[in-house]
Amino acid sequence: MDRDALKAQLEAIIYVSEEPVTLGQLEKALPEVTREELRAALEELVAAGRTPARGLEIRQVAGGYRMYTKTEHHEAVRKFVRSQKPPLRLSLPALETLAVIAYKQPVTQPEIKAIRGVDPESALATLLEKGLVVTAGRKEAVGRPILYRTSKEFLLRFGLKDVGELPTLEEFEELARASLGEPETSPAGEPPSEGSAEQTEAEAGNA
Amino acid sequence: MDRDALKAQLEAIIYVSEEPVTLGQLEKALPEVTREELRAALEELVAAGRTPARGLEIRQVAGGYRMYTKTEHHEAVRKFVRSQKPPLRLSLPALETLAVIAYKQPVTQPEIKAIRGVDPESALATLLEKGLVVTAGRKEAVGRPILYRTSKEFLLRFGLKDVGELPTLEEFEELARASLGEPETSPAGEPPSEGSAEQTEAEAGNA
Amino acid sequence: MSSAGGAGENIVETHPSLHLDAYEGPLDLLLDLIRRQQIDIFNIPIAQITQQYLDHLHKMEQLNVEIAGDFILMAATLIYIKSKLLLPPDPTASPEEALDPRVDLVQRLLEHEKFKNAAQMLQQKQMLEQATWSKPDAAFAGEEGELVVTLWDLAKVFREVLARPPEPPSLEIHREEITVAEMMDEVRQLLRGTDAPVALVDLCRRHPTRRGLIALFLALLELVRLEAVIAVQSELFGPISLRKHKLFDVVFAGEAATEIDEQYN
Repeated sequence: MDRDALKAQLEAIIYVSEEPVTLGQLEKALPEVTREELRAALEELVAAGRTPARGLEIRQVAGGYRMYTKTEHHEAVRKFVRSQKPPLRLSLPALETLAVIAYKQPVTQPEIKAIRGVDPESALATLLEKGLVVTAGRKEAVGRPILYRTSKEFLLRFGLKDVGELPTLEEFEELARASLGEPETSPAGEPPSEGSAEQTEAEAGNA
Repeated sequence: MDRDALKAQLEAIIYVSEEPVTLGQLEKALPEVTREELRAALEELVAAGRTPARGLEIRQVAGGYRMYTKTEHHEAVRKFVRSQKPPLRLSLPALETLAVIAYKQPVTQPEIKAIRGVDPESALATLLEKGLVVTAGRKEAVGRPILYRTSKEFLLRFGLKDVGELPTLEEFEELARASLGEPETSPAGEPPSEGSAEQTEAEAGNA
Repeated sequence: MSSAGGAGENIVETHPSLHLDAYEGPLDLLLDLIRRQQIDIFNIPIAQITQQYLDHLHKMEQLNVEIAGDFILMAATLIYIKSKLLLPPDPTASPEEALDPRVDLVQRLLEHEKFKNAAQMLQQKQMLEQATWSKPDAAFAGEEGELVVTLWDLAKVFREVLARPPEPPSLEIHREEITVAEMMDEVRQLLRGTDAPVALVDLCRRHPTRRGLIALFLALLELVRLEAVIAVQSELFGPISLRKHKLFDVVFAGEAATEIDEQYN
């Protein structure tokens, strides 16, 4: 393997590794390369990171090599990351609560609880905080409980013009049934979709 | 900011970002840099990745820029990846349904069925479940059927800049014809088949 | 037209052996028949292809494979095209009607094939993509069990919530504060989707506390009075069960439950 190819390979390996990569690990992974070659290539990689046009550098740390962004760009990086709208991530309890609100709105906390069987209090707080749900006055009932409905942000996030565009349960029922009844004809041994496993877990955590 | 510093900063930002970084996001984060400067710097970054001594490259995918290891190192890299992305296994029916959606989007279930000759229910459910396909409102037609389109996840999983990067269907037609040495039926330059007309219609309905 | 006749008796000998269950639909089967025999798709020998197609359906029947309606419909289409080709051209027909009856089918087959090719291309792209890594993938693995959410997830989750069996009563759950209105709502949830009777005993078990039972009793009295629910006992001292009554929907459409609740507060 020529020096360039080796450097490229090392760079790729250090990039994907979560932990600092040690010389020993690299020797094992690339048995056709000598320790000296490795060391020399790594040194060149480290040096290459020092050029001003590079925003990443490889540093020796904790007995191994690891990739870092350069300190001088931290401010820019931090600013950028902070300005990002991360993809919508919700825990399963929050998702369940959101689903109930979306389909039953406007709805009160006791009503959500009755449907979910679990008090939605903390999930509601999350949804309110993320701006996916807003309050919609009070219900004319005992205790005048607060009503909740989905927000404009909710519509934006899910690409809906209005809540009328939500798929009806019947529509998805058919699809879901088809996917359950008819096992995928894909190569056998496909594990059950990660979704359901995660779910069970989250549910357990939720109890 | 000089070109080198800008490139370094962009590299650092792209490295830390979870999602492909769009030009628009960069413009907002770096207001002192013009769009042209950004574009030029990004192009140089992309080009720099192509040199043999680099194991990482910056690619345009799903509407933004993202850092990847190069394909040629995947053997060596695989040993070091802790969290592998779960392999995307799709059955042939699911893949074909995905192809129809990718090319005809936004498209309804009956429209998919017309093309495939089979009800795509179960395939559609799989694609929705895997997040490769998302709903896109409803078509202004009888029954207001749900429209489907491909997701960002689809672009990411298939390494596409955008759906426009897909080869045209006419190219596939020629491919099929060439392989069989069949005579051209339609005069060259004929507008694409009814497919695209349908699409326009669906798009209009969606608006 | 000539193709409709005996174009290829010799090909029938080399009848392609096909795996019947491998076909996802009639277009798939038809396209495979044509491609395997290297038949010119723009000049399909309809008689021959129709025969082969029907043979396959017969085989499927023999194997007790359930033949989808789509396959039958295609058989009918093929036979129709065949018969049209056998007729002499109608001199009075408009130019449109005089078109080769195979044209529509060919268009559909070509369209279908295009997408089959596109699917293969996608698969190749995906395999290539799988050979590269982007670092923040690690983050996608789900921080603290959180999910990236689509509309599909939302609808699916809602279905699951609705389908979830009510939780069995547990000592930790304090249901004492349950109100009559909530209890009425619970009865409504229970009976809403079904006309089947629900055993009163089961309902009572869900509310083992004194206050819960009282609220349940009051709620049931009201519901029976309003004719939303009927209590049935098939024999003396037999089990009592509850069923929807004629005013079920009417009562629950209004605010009756809350009004009643207020009386008890």
